[in-house]
Amino acid sequence: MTQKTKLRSSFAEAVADIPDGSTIAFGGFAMPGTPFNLIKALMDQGAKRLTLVANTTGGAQQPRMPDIGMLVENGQVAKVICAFTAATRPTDKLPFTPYYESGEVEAELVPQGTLAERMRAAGAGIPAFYTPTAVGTELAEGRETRVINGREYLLEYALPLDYAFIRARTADTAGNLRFHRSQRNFGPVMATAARVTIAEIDEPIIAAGGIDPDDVHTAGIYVHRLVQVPPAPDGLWPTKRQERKR
Amino acid sequence: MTQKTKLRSSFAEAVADIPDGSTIAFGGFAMPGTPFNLIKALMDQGAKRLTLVANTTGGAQQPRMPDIGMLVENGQVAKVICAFTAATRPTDKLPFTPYYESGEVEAELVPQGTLAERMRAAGAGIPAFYTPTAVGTELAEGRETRVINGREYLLEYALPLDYAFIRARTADTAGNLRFHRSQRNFGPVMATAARVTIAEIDEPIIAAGGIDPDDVHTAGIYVHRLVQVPPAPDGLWPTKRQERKR
Amino acid sequence: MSGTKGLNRQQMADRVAREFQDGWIVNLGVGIPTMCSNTDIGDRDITYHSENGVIGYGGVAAEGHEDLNLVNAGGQNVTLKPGAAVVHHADSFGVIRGGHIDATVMGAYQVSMTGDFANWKLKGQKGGGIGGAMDLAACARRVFIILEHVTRDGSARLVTACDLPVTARGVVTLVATNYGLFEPTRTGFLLREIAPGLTVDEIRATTGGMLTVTHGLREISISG
Amino acid sequence: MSGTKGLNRQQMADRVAREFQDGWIVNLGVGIPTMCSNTDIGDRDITYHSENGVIGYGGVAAEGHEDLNLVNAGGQNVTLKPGAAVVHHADSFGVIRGGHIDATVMGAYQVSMTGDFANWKLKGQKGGGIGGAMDLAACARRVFIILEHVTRDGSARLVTACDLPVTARGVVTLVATNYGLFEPTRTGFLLREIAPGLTVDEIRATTGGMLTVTHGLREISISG
Repeated sequence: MTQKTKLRSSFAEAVADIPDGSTIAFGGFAMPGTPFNLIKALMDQGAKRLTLVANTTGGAQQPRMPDIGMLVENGQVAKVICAFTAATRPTDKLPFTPYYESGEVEAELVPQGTLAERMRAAGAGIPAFYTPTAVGTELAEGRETRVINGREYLLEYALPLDYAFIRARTADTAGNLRFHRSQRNFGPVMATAARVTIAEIDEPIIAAGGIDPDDVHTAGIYVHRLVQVPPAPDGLWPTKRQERKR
Repeated sequence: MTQKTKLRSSFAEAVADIPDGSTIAFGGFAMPGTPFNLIKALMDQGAKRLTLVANTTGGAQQPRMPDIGMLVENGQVAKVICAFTAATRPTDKLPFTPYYESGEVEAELVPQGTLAERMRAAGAGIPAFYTPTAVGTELAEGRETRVINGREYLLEYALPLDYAFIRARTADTAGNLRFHRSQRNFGPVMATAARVTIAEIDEPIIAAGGIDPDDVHTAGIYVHRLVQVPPAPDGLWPTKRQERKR
Repeated sequence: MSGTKGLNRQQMADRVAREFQDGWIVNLGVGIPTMCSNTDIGDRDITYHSENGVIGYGGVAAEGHEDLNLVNAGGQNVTLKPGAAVVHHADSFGVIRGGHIDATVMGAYQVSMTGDFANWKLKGQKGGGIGGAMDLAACARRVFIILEHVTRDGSARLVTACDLPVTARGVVTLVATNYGLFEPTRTGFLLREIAPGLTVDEIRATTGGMLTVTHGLREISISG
Repeated sequence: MSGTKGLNRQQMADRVAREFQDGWIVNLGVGIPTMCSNTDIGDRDITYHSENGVIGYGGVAAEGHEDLNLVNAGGQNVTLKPGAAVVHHADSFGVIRGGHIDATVMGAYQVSMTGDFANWKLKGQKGGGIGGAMDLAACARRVFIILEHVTRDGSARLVTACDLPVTARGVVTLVATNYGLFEPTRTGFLLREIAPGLTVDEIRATTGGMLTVTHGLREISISG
């Protein structure tokens, strides 16, 4: 095994070479699976004109953790591709929303399942597919649809990524990953769609073969850099969700 | 939990209600994952005019196990959708081949990855997708293609199933499945595409919750009937592959 | 909130949960729909699915027993029932898009008498919050909507046609409001059950579109 | 078999395996390509993938130590290397179609000088055996073909244009035959290395299409 090690000793090192203009996806659905430490390192690293892909831009919950909104506030973001440019409750305000409304940052609003499937398609070599989702809505206006077996479907294109930032519970040195419970969410999908996948790992990284091949959630061929998350307060960890005051 | 039990006491009971004209997929790639016992029960059950979906029609190897070829010989098959209507080595003869060449049974030859993806699409609500596979070949003649980002792709449609016959190592009473090594192959994909999935299980079926939720390969919502495979000779098990004499 | 008349939030959720049939796979949206999981459904076996890939979650975790890596669609730390399974996001929406969800329960701003509904964007808003709502709306076998019968300023939420951007068209199976239980039909909203203390006239006055009333209209039972 | 001249089957496989670079993910087809896994590749770390979802398999299992539920694409009972992972068939072809395979090695009946090849169907045959060949051919980053240089009756397999139904067009990166190592180029086949005991004239006489010879042509090293 002469292949270069996938282990990185710091989050800073893991994101050091990311160029301006990259397309980067962040895993996570609420707290679980969100790569807080890599996002924080990207803020310090300072890459600009980024296109960021995630379920949401963050900031609806307290305590606030590193999120797309912070990168936007940091002036690093050109565009966001996500399922929420605004909060579900109209009374909640996402930090990102005013930047979008003012036109300072561009956004592409995508239904959550379509977002996941577009990245799955990119990873699996499917350049485009049809979906029933969003047919008849504002999101389908002016776009190509097709009737198949009597039902109307919308054409959607693959969404390839330059980088995926994800978080998992367990990793071996071959890059095989296991996620804990709903930590899994977008992680395995984004890993397949990215040229370079960087994973922050909860537990000490184990030797190749330490995960039974039947128990691997994301195959090591999709994972290029691994960083172990240090204990708090040096490392950032999910906390209990606190409702924002209304 | 009043939901009807998924346990069936025999293979005959598990396949008893399958009507003539059904579309049935068989898992398996070589021996691993092939539902020999369910295929045998289907031969005894006698349903006719079946459309069968599998990687191959079987019979290239010795000892011969229940396969599509036998159902064809049994007069039960109208059409086969598969990646091999003939063996890889032209000198090998598949039992199915003469029935196809004479026109007695219809066949649709599909590249293996396209076959898997068409079933994955059916299970995932994608009615059609584009693929680079088979572009420029005889299989693409007269069919719809589309240039996306400068490359030509072929349009492929979802392949929904009435029944999937699959084989797994472990099951719980909720229908959650785990496969052992390359036993997995088409099993999880076919399960999502079928109205009714019937699984033959190597090990005694355990109580719901006996498989950690992170370790489930196929979620129980996709599995409707479970039969435990008895020890040989009552149950059929994979054997060591023996080369056919050339 | 305007729901001072008729059912409270939990009672609306309870009424919808009573529709769930043994063996169903159900997705509960954020807000009132989540409260369906509090309803006592007796010995019916319901599998709750959430968009983030949890199939078979149970109630909210007890204080101090939360698994911080396990949340439902609303971000609450939940528990798992025996037989639960976790899948990734593309597979989770494969469950939804593939038609494997028997019923989804969602909140909404408006529902039309033809079964359209709107829940992702306010009027004049740039962007919005779609989440998984469009996938669920287009693909679940049944779409149940729970909403307050009228807006804060008293105007109808059950309307002839949505004037907000819709989430999906022609998909709503059943609507529970604090005033009653309604079904979009080809002849307008069918009032199937009425909340205690409400009259058909009050409902007619606060409902947009056509309203028909089922024969032998009954009160919604709020015992559960 | 006609391969009495030049390299034997293992030597052809060895020559192709020498192309594999550290860190590559490689898919080996049934037949001679499988023999690439016997080649000593020194300290290079190669991950072998097979269509049935095994990522990181090793050699054939020792007699009596077979796992009957673990096979490679040829149905042989193989072993797993540390760090192996198993995925299902749709995900396995996601690996292939998604461009994650650095090289695929396949057998063929014919290769054209423009990089087409044919390996799934004989002339006039109804149907054929495609397996995963079309997916691999269309999607792997490099397609390496191993075949006997001439047919049993002595006609060329390296041809101007395939007269058999093709598996994919314009995809072949490198061809190893018992006579030499060839690269399809815009000016025909480029002979890059020659097998010991063969002459350029012999190769020219048995190769269809145009043939050019690399400057400083070397013999294929058969030491490994």
